[in-house]
Amino acid sequence: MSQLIKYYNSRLDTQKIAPTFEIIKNITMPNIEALEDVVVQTRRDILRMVHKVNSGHPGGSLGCTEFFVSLYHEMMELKDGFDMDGAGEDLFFLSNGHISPVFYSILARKGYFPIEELNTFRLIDSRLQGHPTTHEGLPGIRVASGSLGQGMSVAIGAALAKKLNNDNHLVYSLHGDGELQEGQNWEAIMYAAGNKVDNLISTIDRNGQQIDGPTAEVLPLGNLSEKFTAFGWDVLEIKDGNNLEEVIAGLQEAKSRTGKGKPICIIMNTVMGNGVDFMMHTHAWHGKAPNDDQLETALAQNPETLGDY
Amino acid sequence: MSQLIKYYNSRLDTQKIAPTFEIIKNITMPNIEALEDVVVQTRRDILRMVHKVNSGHPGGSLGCTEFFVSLYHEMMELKDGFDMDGAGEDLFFLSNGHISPVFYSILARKGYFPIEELNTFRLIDSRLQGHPTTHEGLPGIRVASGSLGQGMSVAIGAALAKKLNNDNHLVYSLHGDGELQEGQNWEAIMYAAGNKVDNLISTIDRNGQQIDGPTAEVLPLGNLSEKFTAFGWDVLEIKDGNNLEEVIAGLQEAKSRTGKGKPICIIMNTVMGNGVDFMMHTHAWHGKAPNDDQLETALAQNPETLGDY
Amino acid sequence: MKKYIDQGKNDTRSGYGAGMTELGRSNPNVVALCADLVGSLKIETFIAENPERFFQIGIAEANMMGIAAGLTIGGKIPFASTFANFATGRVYDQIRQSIAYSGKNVKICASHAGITLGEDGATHQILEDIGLMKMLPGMTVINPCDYNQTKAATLAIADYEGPVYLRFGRPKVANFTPADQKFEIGKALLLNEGTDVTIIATGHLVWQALIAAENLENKGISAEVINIHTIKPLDEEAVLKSVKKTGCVVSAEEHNYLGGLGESIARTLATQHPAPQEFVATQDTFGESGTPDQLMDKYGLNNKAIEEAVLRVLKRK
Amino acid sequence: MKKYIDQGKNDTRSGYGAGMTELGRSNPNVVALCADLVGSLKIETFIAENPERFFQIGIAEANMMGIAAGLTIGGKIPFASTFANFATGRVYDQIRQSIAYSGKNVKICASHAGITLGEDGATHQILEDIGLMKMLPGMTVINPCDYNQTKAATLAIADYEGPVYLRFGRPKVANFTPADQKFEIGKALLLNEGTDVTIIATGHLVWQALIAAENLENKGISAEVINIHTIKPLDEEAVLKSVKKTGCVVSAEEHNYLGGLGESIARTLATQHPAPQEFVATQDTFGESGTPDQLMDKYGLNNKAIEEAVLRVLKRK
Ligand SMILES: Cc1ncc(C[n+]2csc(CCOP(=O)(O)OP(=O)(O)O)c2C)c(N)n1
Ligand SMILES: Cc1ncc(C[n+]2csc(CCOP(=O)(O)OP(=O)(O)O)c2C)c(N)n1
Ligand SMILES: [Mg+2]
Ligand SMILES: [Mg+2]
Repeated sequence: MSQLIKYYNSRLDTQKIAPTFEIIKNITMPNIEALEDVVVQTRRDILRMVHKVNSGHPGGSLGCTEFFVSLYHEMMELKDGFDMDGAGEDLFFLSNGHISPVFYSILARKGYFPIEELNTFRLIDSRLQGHPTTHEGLPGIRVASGSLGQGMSVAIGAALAKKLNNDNHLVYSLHGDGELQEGQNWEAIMYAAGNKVDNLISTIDRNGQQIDGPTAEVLPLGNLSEKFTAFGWDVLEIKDGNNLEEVIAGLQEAKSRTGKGKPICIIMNTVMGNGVDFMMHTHAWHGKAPNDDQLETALAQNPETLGDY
Repeated sequence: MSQLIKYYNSRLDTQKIAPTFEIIKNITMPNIEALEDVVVQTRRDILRMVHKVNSGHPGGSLGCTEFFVSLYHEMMELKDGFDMDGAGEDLFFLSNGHISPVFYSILARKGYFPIEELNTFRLIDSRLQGHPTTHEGLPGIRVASGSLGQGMSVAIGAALAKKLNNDNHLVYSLHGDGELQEGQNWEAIMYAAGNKVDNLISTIDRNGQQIDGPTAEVLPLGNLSEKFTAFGWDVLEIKDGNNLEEVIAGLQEAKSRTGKGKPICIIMNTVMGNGVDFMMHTHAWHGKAPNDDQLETALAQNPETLGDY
Repeated sequence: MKKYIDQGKNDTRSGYGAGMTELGRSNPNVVALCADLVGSLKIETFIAENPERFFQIGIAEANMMGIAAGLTIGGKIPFASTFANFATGRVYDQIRQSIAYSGKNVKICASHAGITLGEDGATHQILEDIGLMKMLPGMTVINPCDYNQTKAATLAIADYEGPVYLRFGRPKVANFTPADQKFEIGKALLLNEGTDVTIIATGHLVWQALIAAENLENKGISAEVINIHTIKPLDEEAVLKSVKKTGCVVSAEEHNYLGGLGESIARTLATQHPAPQEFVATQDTFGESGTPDQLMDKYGLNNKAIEEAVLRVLKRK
Repeated sequence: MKKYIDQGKNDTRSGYGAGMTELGRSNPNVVALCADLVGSLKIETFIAENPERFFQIGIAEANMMGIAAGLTIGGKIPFASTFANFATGRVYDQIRQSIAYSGKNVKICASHAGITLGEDGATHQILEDIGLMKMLPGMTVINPCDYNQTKAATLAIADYEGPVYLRFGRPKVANFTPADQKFEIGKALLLNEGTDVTIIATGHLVWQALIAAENLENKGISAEVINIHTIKPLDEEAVLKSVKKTGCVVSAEEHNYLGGLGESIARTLATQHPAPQEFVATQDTFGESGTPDQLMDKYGLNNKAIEEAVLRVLKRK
């Protein structure tokens, strides 16, 4: 027995280590221009991460960069340090775990772990696994994802715990559009409405792409807004999810609608591969890394701002 | 190896035995009064089956009796005998397998197996398992059900096979309303619309009840019609699913809408426990058998018509 | 042979319900989840006393496992309960990623395990759940033998931090373990000392093993009986110590012989102390409808089957 | 020792793709299903040549298994394919009820099995799928060792009536079995005769076992090597025959040591011929990101690990 419990405890321990950093506060990012710089730098991080190991998912990551920057730098109320419980702060869950590159870059540059650690993405013995996990004790991650369709359920659980704890903070989650083909999402969607989980804001990355092609060809999702509405959610749309101001406005609108008896869904239209011309509007870069030449071209389109890792 | 393959082949063999009976043709049931007699006799069968073994699911069975009678005696085009493929005939799949009593009674009285075999319901070594299965080779059953939420996917597969085989017959399926809380249904619902599975008629037993109480209390399903419509189905409603004429009219209307690019959903409002006054309008008899006194009262409300088994 | 007294037949799921009632009163972090099977899980009292700590999920087991994982983020100790089939096979990948790999403190509590579920038949009678759960790194797998032990286990797992699979059943069976016996996760219980053969049983088969041992004693065969309530982590020390003494072993479980307790013991022996073993388990078939007793007889899961297995294994010593 | 020549590294999933291409041309009843992973499964040619016999299900594996079951009603032979994790754990209950218990002629074809999936990490690296599928009554479980054998197995299972789990992988590995070798379900292949120890390997570890045997030969140890491509039904005769001769065995699989091939062998021995066994397998941990080679090294799944296991087991003879 001892071996197993040791194994398990060792994991728990790493999860409990509260890193001794301070979250870089929103005040350092006062305006859209400054945030744009973070966006561009995040793109560079994504590209360099996947290029280095010749694997990973740049397309969805690039499409969601503005969302992550808005969420972590403008929207979320975050405590200093990291603990698993996240009491007294907003929480975020990434359900479409394959876009870990953007998540890792944001977390690192927000202070959750050393920026240099981005160098270890997808390498053996790294905390930056191909898909995000708590298993290696990376601060900022609260549940593993990668097998699609599970994140909304987890986010609901965390939101229910907040209610039980009289913690007025919000829970955010992000989901791929193709991911919504997984039935577990609809279980969660039905549950959240039926149980008035109104401290939850779930955003759908509506890039219209998945691995085998456009969602419309693989399995049409139809009108997502109608579907969520029919399931009892309060739905709003972000027309251009790659426009920072629109994303922030959309998130703020969503936040203002919380606490009113309905979970909130944001249908966020994005362009897969956004910010790198040859990666845009196609599923081709869902899970493919650029080669050396392609990287150079891509980086040239996104000149260094905050400094590379 | 031989043991396993023998085990498996023995199952296949039983499935292939085409019983040497003729399906009792619709002509023997020309009018509603005659069908009413079948309904009442089916109720008696259900009650006597579950009473004998003090287990099984009378509530949902009674609520769906008019549906089964209409389907098998009025609607479905059936061949003589039974083979697993069901080429050249309509097919039916029961997803909410717990209402096996009504299914078994209908199949037996339609000629699929000896009526006396209803005596073996839920007994050891019986072909009439608690939930329907192909495993014991019972004619009329094409897939096991009981674990909820799987039947629509199977029905879609059978409908796709019919299209591949240029077989113009229809596939019918039945689902509990509580069952729709299972996410797999929504995967199937999305798929059937996206792929124009328009030879499928799926009926929802909208009795508003499930095991732990009314669906509205356990987990509200909201407006099912809106949900199916938002998912791209052609939806129609049967206001009183315990009125034979309405059920037949609804099924005929549904049939007339097939082949037009959309799968058809019937929301069929029923009363759980219908036909036995003390069983109606409650979830209490979802999975409970009447005792001797209760059986007597229930049977008195449904006097013998075609003759007990 | 040591005597064990049946204090009155009771179902192990009621032991779970009683444990939940107690936890509801003693541990404010404990929350309960259920997927439209409250009555079958016997948690009505917990719900009545702690309505705000109960989550009715509806018929959506995958969602239940995810919500349970999420509730741990916020310090809750979720007891997620349904029938064993829907608590394991239906949601294996959800348990794997959101609970086991994520190291979440979720208790998966599964009733109606095994063939004694009875009349509902094979679609509900999971005979693979021990194997399913034992393969997950970090998962603790517990299958108590009676009402008292199930109650004690329910209390014990609330104090243990980490994912647990707790398996129990539907039929009323002998209740013979002391009501005040503390439950030690991972510690096998030696119920009877013997010298000729070791019987290692779990769940409903522990009582059957005791009956078998008594019958064997009358035939002059001395059987050691071990109640292996925790299948993972397996108390290999206890297994090896006993088999080294007796030289052979019969494993007994209400489970397929493939992948379950029996194979865990076979592996332990093969890697450390090869010895003859016989399996009392279902023989790679699905179950069927019938009463629990009929099914235990038909599928060879009773004291007679254990006795026969002992006689077979003794010949192979 | 018998020499085996690598005809050029290739991935086993491409063997599946090639088999599907051939089946598309030769068997009009074969249909293919996939859940948004067409490229990874290498079935583009089948799809291009038989568009009406391909069903793109989207990211909905449960629905895929049900649709596959339904397609058999109507005489189709569905090959339902996705990553191994999503083809087993994600849909265990669907396979159990709609395919295995219903006796449907569905072929579950699973790529990216095991740790050699590589960089995607643990959420995708299932190390329990052999155990999951072997516990299902009526299921045949096959894990071929290279490109040629995977192609042959793909063709063979189309002719076999009944549910099959076919497991293959992502990395390019040695392709050494004869291109014209017929695949016999359930018949172990004796790759090398030996007298000191039996190595029973499956999947990617068969080639590693051959290397280990060669290294051992240089140390004067004669190892018998068995390619056990079919894990269920297990060729117990071949296992027992060999272990009776050599007196000890090493099992090698890209799988958790709990529940997989190794435990099936341990059970076979315990019930018929107890003998020392060592396991080459992952040690009840999740995997992680890394290159296939790095991971095989780190998790002890290569010829060196097999060699060491042989030396350990020989000491226990
Ligand atoms: C349960 C499950 N099935 C399949 C996969 C393989 N997979 C990874 S990403 C992906 C496509 C996801 O599409 P979408 O959610 O739209 O993300 P995007 O491609 O837009 O980033 C698939 C099928 C998976 N990770 N999990
Ligand atoms: C996957 C699964 N989860 C749970 C159950 C247990 N169960 C059997 S019937 C039932 C309620 C079904 O409700 P509904 O579909 O409305 O049927 P009704 O009670 O109206 O007959 C439940 C939860 C099951 N059989 N399968
Ligand atoms: Mg997408
Ligand atoms: Mg209902």
